[in-house]
Amino acid sequence: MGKDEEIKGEPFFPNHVLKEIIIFLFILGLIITLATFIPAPMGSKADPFSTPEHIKPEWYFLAGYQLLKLAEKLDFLGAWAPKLIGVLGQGFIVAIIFFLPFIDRGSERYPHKRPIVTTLGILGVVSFIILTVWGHYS
Amino acid sequence: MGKLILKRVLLFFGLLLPVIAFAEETEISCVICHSGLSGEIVAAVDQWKRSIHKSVGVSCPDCHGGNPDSMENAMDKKAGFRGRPKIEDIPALCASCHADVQKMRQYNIRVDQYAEYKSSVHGTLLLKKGDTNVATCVSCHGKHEIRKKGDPLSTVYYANVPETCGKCHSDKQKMKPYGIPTDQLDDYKKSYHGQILYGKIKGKNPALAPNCADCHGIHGATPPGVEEVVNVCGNCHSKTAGYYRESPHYLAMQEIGVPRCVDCHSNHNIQFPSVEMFTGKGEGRCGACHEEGSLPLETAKEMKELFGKVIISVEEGEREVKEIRSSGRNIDELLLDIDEARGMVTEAITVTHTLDPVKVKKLLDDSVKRLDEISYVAKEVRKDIKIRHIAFLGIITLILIIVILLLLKLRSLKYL
Amino acid sequence: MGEEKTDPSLLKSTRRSFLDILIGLGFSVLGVLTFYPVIRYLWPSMNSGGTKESGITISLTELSTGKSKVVVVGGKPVIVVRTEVGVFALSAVCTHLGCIVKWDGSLNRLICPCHAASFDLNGNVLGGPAPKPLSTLSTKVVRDSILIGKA
Amino acid sequence: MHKEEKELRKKDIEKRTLFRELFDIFSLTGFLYGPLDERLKFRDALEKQLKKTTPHYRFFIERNFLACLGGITFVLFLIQVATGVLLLMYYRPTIAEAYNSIVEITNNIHFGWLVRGMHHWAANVMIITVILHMTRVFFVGAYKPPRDFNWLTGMTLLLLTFTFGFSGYLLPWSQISYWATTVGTDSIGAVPFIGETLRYFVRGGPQVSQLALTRFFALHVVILPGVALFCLGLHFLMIRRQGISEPL
Repeated sequence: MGKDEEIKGEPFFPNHVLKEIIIFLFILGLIITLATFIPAPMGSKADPFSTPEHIKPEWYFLAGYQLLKLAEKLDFLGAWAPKLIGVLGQGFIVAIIFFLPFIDRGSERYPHKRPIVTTLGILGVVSFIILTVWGHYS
Repeated sequence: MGKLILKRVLLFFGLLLPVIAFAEETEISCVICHSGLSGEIVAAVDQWKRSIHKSVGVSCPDCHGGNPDSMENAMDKKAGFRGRPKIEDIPALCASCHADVQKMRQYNIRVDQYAEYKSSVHGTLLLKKGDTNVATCVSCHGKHEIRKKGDPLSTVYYANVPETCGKCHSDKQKMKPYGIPTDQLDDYKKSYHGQILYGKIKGKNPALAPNCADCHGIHGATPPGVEEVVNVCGNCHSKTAGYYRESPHYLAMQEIGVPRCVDCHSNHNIQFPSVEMFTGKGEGRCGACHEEGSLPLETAKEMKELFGKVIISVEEGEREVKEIRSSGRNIDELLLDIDEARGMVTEAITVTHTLDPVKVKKLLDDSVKRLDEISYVAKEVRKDIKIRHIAFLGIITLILIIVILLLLKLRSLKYL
Repeated sequence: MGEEKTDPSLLKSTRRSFLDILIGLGFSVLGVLTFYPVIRYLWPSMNSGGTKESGITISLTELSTGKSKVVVVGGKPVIVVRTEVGVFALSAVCTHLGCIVKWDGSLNRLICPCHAASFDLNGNVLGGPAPKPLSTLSTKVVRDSILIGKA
Repeated sequence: MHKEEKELRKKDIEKRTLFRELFDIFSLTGFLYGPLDERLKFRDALEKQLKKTTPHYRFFIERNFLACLGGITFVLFLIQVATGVLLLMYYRPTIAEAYNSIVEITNNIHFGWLVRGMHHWAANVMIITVILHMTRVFFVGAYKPPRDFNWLTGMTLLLLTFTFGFSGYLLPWSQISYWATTVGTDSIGAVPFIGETLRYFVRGGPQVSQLALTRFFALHVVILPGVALFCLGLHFLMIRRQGISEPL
């Protein structure tokens, strides 16, 4: 039985749990460091009658925000186009990722043996990063 | 585009059938005949087209007279044609409408300009001595291109007033007969008031800065009288004027005429007052009038020292508060306290006009007390930050030690 | 179970247990270091507990003769009663189970609505389950205001 | 060997007095070694679970630290729960008081800055790890059947994390949080037919105001954690039943 396990993998306890604890401590240290040296932003109290300049969402929404802004270029289709396409387009992308296992039905797992999905994935990751950075600096 | 073509067609018909053209645009009838003469009238009409007068329907004959409806006696002097109005007639000509309450009511503008002008130096020189060198309505408002005073392109827009006045008052040739200086515009531009007006002082509203007219009057332009200097400055600096009236300086001013506001602060080239004014012998300094070692000068020195200390501690307080921002703390309250302390210092500066060091000291002491409280809080926070960093080092070391122990444990498991 | 026989495994086990002890120690220290800030964080701070003033002033017009009023003095409820005899101030917290007592003018007594404990204006227990008298505060009428708890 | 052990246990139980047994039930060891375990079989179940193996990963990184991303996210979730509960002790969800309570937490409460800072940073790091976790699963094809349904719970958890971030952003009621929420909820209006109604519903009115704050507070503090815990349970249960996907 012991030999069997060694071939199959390593035991969840204690090996894997130990690793998880090490990672946990690492993350805890990281978060304490961040909290100590870069305090959470405070800002001033909300004033519904004055919009501050350069209003931006949290960084993880920047990509979507930038896509919405890019969709404004579509206004030659009509006044309805930019927002609708921007919002629905993003909803569509999320839906595709959500139901990915039911769209990509092949059983092949190696990334280089399913080039289309892998390429799309890399494109997705790269464009997410680019849009986020772009959104940050625009 | 279409409109232009229409106009050209109308103009064409206008040449043949002037009556049709008159019905369309009266102006054209003057232009039709005069356009051949020289460019001057075309330019004048162009200017007029941009004026407020065009939009309310005041046209050529309203000022120049004549009857544009008839070709024959359009420029008949008997029919009231005036041509270029004489300079001495201009104020009355403008007043024929602008002093008329009935006419001006619909535009909701004042009608006392002519009366004021008559009482002004400009007006008395023109109307009583016949001096046509002085300013009339058109000198400031323009001849044909008269715009509203709220229009940024207007010559009487608040930010353009200094240049408009300076047009004549900086002209040495023009000012020669009157023997008055011509450096006011340059001085004003360098002054604190001027700097605000031209938007060079951050956080100050240019529209609120005084231009020439705020001190010298608008239409009743007249040099402020001796007693009036306090009144004129006190219009805006009312608190300071009040303190000044409490002071021995005011008594002296009533007896011997000095010191007025302008004697220390100068008139056109007003600079932001500083504590340096308390010492030194230069113009506007206390030492300019008071002798070395005299009681007033000693008081001045004492006040300067008081201010010097407090101003430094205000700056220090602000720096300290901004330093503790890195703790992530909300420092709005502390900054408000700093503002209050600074307000007290500003108040104390106005109180110096009473020349009473006791009153000044009381305010400055309050300010210092407030600053001490702020700096106590700042010190506590700084201490807290230091403790945070030490505790942080401790906990990170502990975490590292545990991680190393766990890695050792992991290794011992692997090679078991 | 059979470790005594083989030396190397014994050595190994003691080394390992020493490591285990160290790890346990590390985690205990970390636990304490986590526990301390949490307790400090949760402990109510001084300025959130209400005013620390030991006395207050109320206007005589707020309190007509024969009426009572419950006010807060030093963060605790105090009942102020004005009778023909004078003004009295007592702790409004019943010594039985902590309900707020009421002034009954017709009986000339303070009555607790929970279990009908009754007190006189000097705080003495007249009846009911209250084990201790109500504590009293000093009162003083100066012109048109009542000073409570101010010596 | 197994039988012998059982015999030993039986004898051990027989030796016990009633008092000792009762005492043992309430002891800590009662759960794993004492009479409670005798009845509930905790130890056997736990051992069975703990003995399950995780595969060796050779792809990406030899020592399979990348496989920990999901675990890290869970740990961060636990940090968020702990610091969130602590923040809840002082937070006041009204538009008049929310900002002041945040200022009080950072300025006056002991270690308030730390709790708030950790909540803030753990949230941001959690977004990163949850995205990385998804990316890894995507590229190694671990979402393929039979784990396709677990991808669904995982994606739900990812969207929940984003909603956590969005709703939590409004709670301090600062300028930036107020206007980011205004702009963010505004884009909901672009959804065809029901957009306007939906936006009105989410904001609890035509503008972001008290009702929106209360709504986002309830969402952030009660509704989302509940749903997230349920999904986490499903997620872990499926991993347990199906095992971690084989390394490539």
